[in-house]
Amino acid sequence: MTLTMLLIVGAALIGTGLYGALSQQSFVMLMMGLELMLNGIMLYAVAFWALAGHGIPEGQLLTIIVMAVMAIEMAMGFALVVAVFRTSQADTTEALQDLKH
Amino acid sequence: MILNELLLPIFVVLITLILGAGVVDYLHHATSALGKQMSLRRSLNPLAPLYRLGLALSQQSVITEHPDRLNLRLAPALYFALAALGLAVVPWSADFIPADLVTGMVLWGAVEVLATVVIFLCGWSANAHLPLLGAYRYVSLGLSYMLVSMFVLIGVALPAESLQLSAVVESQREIWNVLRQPMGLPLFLIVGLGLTFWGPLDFASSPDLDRGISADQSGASRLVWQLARYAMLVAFSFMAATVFLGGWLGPWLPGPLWLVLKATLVLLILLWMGHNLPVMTPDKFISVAWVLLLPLSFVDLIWAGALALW
Amino acid sequence: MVGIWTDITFYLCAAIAVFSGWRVFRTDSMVRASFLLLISFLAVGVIMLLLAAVYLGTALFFMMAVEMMVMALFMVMFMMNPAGLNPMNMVHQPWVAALLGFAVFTGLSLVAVYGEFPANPAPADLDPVRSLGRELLGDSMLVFESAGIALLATMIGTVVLSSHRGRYGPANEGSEPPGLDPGGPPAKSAAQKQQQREEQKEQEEDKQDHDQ
Amino acid sequence: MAVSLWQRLAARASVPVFVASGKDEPDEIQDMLWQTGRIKLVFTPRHASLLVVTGQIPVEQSQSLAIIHDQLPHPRATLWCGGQPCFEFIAAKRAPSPQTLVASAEDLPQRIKETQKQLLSGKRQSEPDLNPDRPPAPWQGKGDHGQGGEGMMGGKPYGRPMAMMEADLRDGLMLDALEFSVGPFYHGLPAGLMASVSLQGDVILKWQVESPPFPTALPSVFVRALHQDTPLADLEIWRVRVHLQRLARMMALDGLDCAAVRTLRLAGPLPCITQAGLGALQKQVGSLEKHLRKRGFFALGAGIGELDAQQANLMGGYVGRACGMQEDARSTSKPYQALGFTVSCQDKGDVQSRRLQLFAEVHQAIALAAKAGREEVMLTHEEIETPVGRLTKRQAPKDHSEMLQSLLPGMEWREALMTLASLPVAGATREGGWQ
Repeated sequence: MTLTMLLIVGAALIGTGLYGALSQQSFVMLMMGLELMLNGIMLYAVAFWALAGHGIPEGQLLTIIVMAVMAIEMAMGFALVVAVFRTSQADTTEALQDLKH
Repeated sequence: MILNELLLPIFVVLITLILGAGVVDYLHHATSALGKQMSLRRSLNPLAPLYRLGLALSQQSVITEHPDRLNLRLAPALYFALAALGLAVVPWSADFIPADLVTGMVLWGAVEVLATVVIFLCGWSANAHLPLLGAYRYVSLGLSYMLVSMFVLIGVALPAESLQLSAVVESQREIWNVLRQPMGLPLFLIVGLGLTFWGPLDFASSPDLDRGISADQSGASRLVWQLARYAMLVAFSFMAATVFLGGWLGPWLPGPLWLVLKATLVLLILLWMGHNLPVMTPDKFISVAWVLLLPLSFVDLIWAGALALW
Repeated sequence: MVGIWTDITFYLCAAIAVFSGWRVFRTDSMVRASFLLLISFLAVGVIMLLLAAVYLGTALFFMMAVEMMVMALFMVMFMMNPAGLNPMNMVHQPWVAALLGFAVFTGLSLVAVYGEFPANPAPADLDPVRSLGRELLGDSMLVFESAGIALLATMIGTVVLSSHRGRYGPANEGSEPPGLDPGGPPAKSAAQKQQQREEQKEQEEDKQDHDQ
Repeated sequence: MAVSLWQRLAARASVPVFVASGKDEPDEIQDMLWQTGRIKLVFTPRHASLLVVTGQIPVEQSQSLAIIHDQLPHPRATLWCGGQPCFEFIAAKRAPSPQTLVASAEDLPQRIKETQKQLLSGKRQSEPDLNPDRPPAPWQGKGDHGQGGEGMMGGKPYGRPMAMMEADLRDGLMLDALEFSVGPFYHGLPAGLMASVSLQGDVILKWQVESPPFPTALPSVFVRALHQDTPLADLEIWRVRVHLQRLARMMALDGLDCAAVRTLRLAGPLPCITQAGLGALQKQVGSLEKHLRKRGFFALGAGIGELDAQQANLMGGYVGRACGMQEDARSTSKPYQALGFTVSCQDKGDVQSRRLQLFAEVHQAIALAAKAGREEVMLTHEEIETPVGRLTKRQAPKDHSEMLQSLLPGMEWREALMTLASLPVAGATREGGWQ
């Protein structure tokens, strides 16, 4: 378990997440892609903290903040989905043509 | 070395859960039969759990139409594994702790939440409407008492100044948490009822849903699910005894024995509630959980914090 | 001895994390997708435990379990394919997305392999939980508390956004469902269909009466 | 195959039994089995090893019964009590299974235990499926991705229509609705009631009655009182009995099994109760009520299933009185007036007040029975207040299942079942049919 290996795993998670976020039509699946990317980022933060940062506490703090961001992202995401769904019954990105203009 | 550090803890946890599940089954049916004023000899027969085991194993295990087979098979095993995980962090004495994790309390919190996921999976994967309804109902209500559990557990960690369960037990050497934080144990027991969907909080397999998530289980598959549920009751009782009743601490008797006695006490309270309290209606429970239980758990936490500062 | 087991666990968890992360976008069922994502998170949590980030690892377990549970619930409430019984494929620009994803992976991996990072591991006697706690309620209290405030603001915003009544009346007033095909007639709800059927039936009955 | 250790152990366990009640058969048998040791009534056929059919199953329900039969796990058997077996014409071409007819209800527990022993020891073959074991629609789609139809919503993939959104009754958000049908042997509903239900989460959007519940048989004593002198005490004791049985069913629905069995134990031997026994009964019912009050049995029903005046008027009987209507056929009859009968009422009309009303009427009826028994009061009247509504020479209490269609939507599933259990939905029939 070296830093390089950890970073490659994190990179794989971020890459997969990006693929999901870009390719999925449904809002919720899109958010899953974002979450997966954040997952990779957390792995990055912890890996650097443990193996390159001499265990400074700010490294862990960063991970906590990422977790909070995830919670916020999901809560706001779902609130928006509900709001959009109420007004236009859309649950896929394609159905939201109005936002283009 | 490997024997002592790896095999013994696993052995102890599994044996406790399986024997404990048998004891739960026995006590459950015996108290129910006594409540129904059935014949005394038959209801107290110590071999009755074995008969029920035999019956379950000689019945066919039915499969619903086109289920999600993997999850259907996996869910009971995972529920049991979660119970084992929860029990593993419970200290049996000063020097025998199957898994002495620094963040034992957080792990228990994770067990509670993951149990929700597993229970949902069990109902969802059957691909039948009654189990599905039970699963949804359970999840939508379960999330409302998870918060209570967190606050209560943080309150317990405060006097110990640690998230480690051995430290929590040590902190109760002078006075047990059940006295120090009088609201903690009742609130935690409610969480336990929800975690094992037992008695008044039996939303997942309530009578009005024809036993909900268990409605389409039979034979061996139902047996495994029952076993896992009883095991979770056992794990919860041990946890409650550890964090509120002083765990293995106690005079005269050896530590592990004290722990088992206290856990049995908690178990009996849970079983009594199961037989004597009606199943709450979901609507009422939501109001109670958010309007009453959650503020109470705040008060409990503030109380614990004030005591810790003082 | 211990090192080998750590390595084996790490590679196992890494494989699980990436594989289930990929399967998230390959399954028909939204519920399965969210639980696959949960598995990916759990595997990363175990890796964090291996890295001695004890609190973060266990906290990730329960944080993500709640989050994915909520996600699964939402999925089933909204999505047309709740139980994953019907195969479906709802993607756009899959190839571009796959290419970009792969490019990002390659780029980051190259950085990981060829980049120079200080080899400065955490000291063995570090108590990560305690140090994290001191940091959260000591030097970085402001950061921590602002995260708390942000969460509070989120809670309020969420309630406002998702509630039925907005500031100017019902949130869905005058709304119309989107077309089934682009530009096509809107999808009707079952209730509307029922109403339509009944109206038709009445009309037919009227007609029959008329004929007689 | 040799009998395994498990089967030998299983033979000593309680026998799990699923009861399907048919026509003309009060739930007496079910209540009796409930109190019998070594027999365990279960709620779903999957948990049972014996199917007990009580009363006659109408031809149109026999297919539903066959489905229930096939849901029982092997080894399984069917016992018929009080009715003719109705599987022959379904299974005519398949291997005939031994039909076990039980002549009298007293024999039933014994026969159940024997049959289970035979099944487990291999002396009796497990009954084969009545319906072919294949999915109702092919599990394969035809669209681009196998989704069944063309476009996202087209077709009926795998025999299941795509879930359609419906507006939530409470806040108007469009959500998926789940449609299915329940009955006629669902234990939470009156026997025979079949409904197609549309649920959104737990909330009932639509309740369509497909077939009304089987009429319940009125105890003959009420019918007799229309024509000839009948001891008033008998009438009141039967009223206590029917009310207690109804209450027991409500308790079981709330998960209070122990209290339910206690209640049935009180109700069971009532017809041959003595004067001295009535005093003890009064006390036991009082302590039962106190026990339930402490556990929150009454408070649980508060605000659930409220009927408006019109609905309550239609239902009549104790339901009307729980709604505050001073209507009781007993108040117009001389013997009752002589005993000092006054109509007791509740004011809210929800499940709580119906539960309270039932208990109040039980107490009242015991007191009346005691007094009437001492004075040996006889009664003939053209209007009799039965436990389920008003009975005249021309009219029996009617079936009210139509009302459910407007009453239940908007309630949560649990609340709906509590409401159903507290209402006498099924019409009444005299034993042997109503003219």
